[in-house]
Amino acid sequence: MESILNSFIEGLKNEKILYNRCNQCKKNFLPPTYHCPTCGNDKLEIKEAQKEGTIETFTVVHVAPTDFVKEAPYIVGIVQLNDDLRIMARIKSTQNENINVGDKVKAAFDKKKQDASILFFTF
Amino acid sequence: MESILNSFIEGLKNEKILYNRCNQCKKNFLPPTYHCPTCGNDKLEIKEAQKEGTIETFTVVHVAPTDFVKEAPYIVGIVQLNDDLRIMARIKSTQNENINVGDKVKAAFDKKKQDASILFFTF
Amino acid sequence: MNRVFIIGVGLTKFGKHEQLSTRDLFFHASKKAIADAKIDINEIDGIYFGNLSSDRFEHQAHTAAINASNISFRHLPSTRIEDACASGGVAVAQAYLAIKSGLHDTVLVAGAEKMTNLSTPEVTDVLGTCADDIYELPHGITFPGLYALMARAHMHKYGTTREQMSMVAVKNHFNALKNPYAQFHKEITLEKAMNSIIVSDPLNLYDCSPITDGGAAIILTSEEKIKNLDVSPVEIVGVGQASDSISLANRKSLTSIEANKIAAKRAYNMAQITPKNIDIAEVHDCFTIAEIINIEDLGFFEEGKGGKAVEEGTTAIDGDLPINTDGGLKAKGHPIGATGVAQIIELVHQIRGTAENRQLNGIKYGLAQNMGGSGATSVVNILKEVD
Amino acid sequence: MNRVFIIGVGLTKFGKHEQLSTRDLFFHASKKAIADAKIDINEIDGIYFGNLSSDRFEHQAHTAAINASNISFRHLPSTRIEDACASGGVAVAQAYLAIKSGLHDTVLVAGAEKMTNLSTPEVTDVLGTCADDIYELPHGITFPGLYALMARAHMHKYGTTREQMSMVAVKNHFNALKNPYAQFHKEITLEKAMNSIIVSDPLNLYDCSPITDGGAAIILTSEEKIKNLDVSPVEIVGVGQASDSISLANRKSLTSIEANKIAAKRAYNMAQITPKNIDIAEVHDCFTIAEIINIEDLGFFEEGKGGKAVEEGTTAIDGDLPINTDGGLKAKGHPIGATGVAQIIELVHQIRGTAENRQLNGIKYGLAQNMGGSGATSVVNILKEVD
Ligand SMILES: [Zn+2]
Ligand SMILES: [Zn+2]
Repeated sequence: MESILNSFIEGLKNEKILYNRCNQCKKNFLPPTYHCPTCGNDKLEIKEAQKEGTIETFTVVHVAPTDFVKEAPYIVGIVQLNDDLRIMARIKSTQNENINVGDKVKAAFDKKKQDASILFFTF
Repeated sequence: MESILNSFIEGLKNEKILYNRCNQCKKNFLPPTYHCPTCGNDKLEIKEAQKEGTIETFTVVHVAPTDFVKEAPYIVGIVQLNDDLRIMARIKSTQNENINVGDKVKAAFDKKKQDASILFFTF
Repeated sequence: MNRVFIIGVGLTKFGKHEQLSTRDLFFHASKKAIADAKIDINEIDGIYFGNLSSDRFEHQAHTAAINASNISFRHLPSTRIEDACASGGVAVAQAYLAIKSGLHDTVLVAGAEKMTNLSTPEVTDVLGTCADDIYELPHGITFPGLYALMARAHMHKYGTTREQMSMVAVKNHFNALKNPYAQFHKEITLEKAMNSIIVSDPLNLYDCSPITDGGAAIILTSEEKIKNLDVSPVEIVGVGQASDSISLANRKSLTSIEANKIAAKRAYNMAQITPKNIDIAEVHDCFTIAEIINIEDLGFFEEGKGGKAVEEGTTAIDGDLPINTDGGLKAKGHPIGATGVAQIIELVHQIRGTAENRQLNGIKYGLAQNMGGSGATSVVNILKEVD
Repeated sequence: MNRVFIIGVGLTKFGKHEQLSTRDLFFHASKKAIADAKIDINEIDGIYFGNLSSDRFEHQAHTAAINASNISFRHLPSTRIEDACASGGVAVAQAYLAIKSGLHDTVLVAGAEKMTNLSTPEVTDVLGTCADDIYELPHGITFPGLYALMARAHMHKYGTTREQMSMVAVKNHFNALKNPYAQFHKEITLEKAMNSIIVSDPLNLYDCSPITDGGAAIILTSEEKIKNLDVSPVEIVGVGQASDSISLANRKSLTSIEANKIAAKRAYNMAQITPKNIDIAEVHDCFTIAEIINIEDLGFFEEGKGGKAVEEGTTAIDGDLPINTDGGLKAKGHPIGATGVAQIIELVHQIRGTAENRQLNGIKYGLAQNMGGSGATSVVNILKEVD
């Protein structure tokens, strides 16, 4: 058996944001899952999301967890991609002060990382 | 509010094995507790157990937890004190091979420790 | 079917208890609840215990059994419930089912958490386990951060203001002044609440609930049993629980919490009432924006109007719908496993008339909403005065 | 009152699953159980999840909500149960109550644990949290150590032998040969079992259950619902749970487990049967001595005669009372949260006739006994063939 969780991370390593579409009820799932949680269908299409989106919300983290203290302050946002898919990731910008909800951003990939933080967004 | 747990450890620091006796239903509790779990009485007498007892069972720990690896193999036993009270503690002996259930042991106190391991038994 | 009643409540002081462990917090709260119910220890048939993580805070799992044997020698069935910060409210719901099913007559439900023995970064790490370790935590997000994401979305969509969020903090600190069990007894000004240090923009320190040690316990019993008792029972008439993706980005909305709406609907349906029937509510204000979102999700105010309701004083202790009269998580404190049980205790006091100098008049229905993580678990319990 | 039935079961292979997390293990087992029950995903009303410590093993709490949203978008109430190694069996008991109470019709109960990603000392530390952190762990005791203390006491009091303990291991390894889901498929000789390395004297490596990843799930439903289904249901007729001091030295006996006796009595009373009615049992053989003590505590054999019963073959798969026909924790594996659910699955297979090449004839009543720590929690579930 293989973990579906790994397929998402493997996708990021290949610079792809993978998601599923259920061909029965047409729902989209990001990250990919084993079966459609609406209808139970497990023949799900694996698709690749666009690498551009808009910032739906963001925060500037000042009080960071231990492992991230050196990076603070930093921005974490939720970005709306195509097909009504949303994803959380860092937003990296040299102009922290001028970010707004609705701004267009594009996906970038930090191949030195091994987890979901491979993905981040930039302007 | 003070923790009843601390009173037991404080007792060990003073070379005392403290327990409770319920003056309503005459039950004994070791370690001390806040109220009698049989009748709910919370006016419990604090008493001091004898410092001698007999080994009711013991084990020689060969595969030890990380923090205790350097001490292995070592003996942990359950000792029967007076008033039908039992207590777990290390049994320290130079002759590991010759320990038997029923052996008489006496309490000793390692003041360098800060937790229940202050107490151990020797021959 | 059996009806289920609350006949006793007990709380420890919330705050920092250097000397006390979870065992102590459980015991003190439970002993008080048993005394308040005027029952004998041997009348209890079972125990439910809400706790997030003694595992991490105190290197101790299997706490349900420890607590059971400390309170009684009768080998009571004892079960720990963990649904993140909703553990306490879910424990109440489980105890309700145990009585409803006919298995038990009288059940002790307690929640406790010992948190202040760890450093703030360590506590942040433990609480972080309630968010998604695969899809969220690698980005360096925190709980203030997750609620900040919701806050900004809410501000953007509805025009909710920074002032309105701070007004939640001011209100709850004010309410806590009259609650002797609250962690803080410190009135704060709007100016002070608005200008505290930023934790995760747009949330500042006064938007966040504190790190707290505390225990809370209640006694539930069946209809049959209350006949012989010398106490004022309060009935549990509605129980609703719901879940969602723990990953915020994967949820339907960023400005409301779907699990709240569904849990509330389930509870209202069981109680056969609507939000209009509720006279008082305890809601899960782990962050000020959470209180604003929750009072919308529960149907008290239209979506986007929660901030306005706070601003207009509707949710103040002397308003039309008093919210968090005990100070809420914000000012009473938030010992995770105890929180959902403590909410019920405030409702019991207000309904039966033992809320002392914060007592309100004419409280018939009270609602408690307790949620886990950024809203992936929500549990709503509705209490009613016994006619 | 409502009667409660098991209509579907699902297991993952037990063993080492490098690629899989608890989420995966939950999902695979649950999906199989749903398929086995031949129900639609949307017929499930609620979820109970038994898990000891994803908190420690995977830095993830709030797992009930994660699992619920992975299997269904219907915002199911989902509750994690933790009672140490009895978490799975207690989750089954809670689900039983949820249906019995009338709140739910159909409930998914799953247990899972992902353990092999940590090193053996780390796993030992996590499991250690099920013992008493204040009164036991400071002495350097371990779980093999706690059961070794019981083993020596049992040997001293009753003359139970080293051979008899090894015979439990030999029997359970033999049974596991016919269980495709078992971790080990390796017949062992008595000589090999007796001469493996000492872990905590008098227990050796073959007296101990292994570190395992695995998931198990079952579907429970009400009497009303089974009428329309195309499956062979098995009824849950007895549920009993009990607790005790988690500190071994503070318990009444070192040679029997009081919580077992009381949980069993409660379950037998509910089922209105005696131990003589039981045709097959799954008991919690985390260590070989535990199987010997458990079969005495459950009333199958007199105190002190458990070792003899094993020696005489009474508990072998072709004996009068087959114990752990699936290989038990010892050879099937012991993924903590899954264990209690997996025990139920073996009973369901044996009762409804789907145990394949280990199928026994004439099994009417099956009993599962699942315990936590060194016996501070015990839960007994009794299953019955539907006439
Ligand atoms: Zn679908
Ligand atoms: Zn007494």
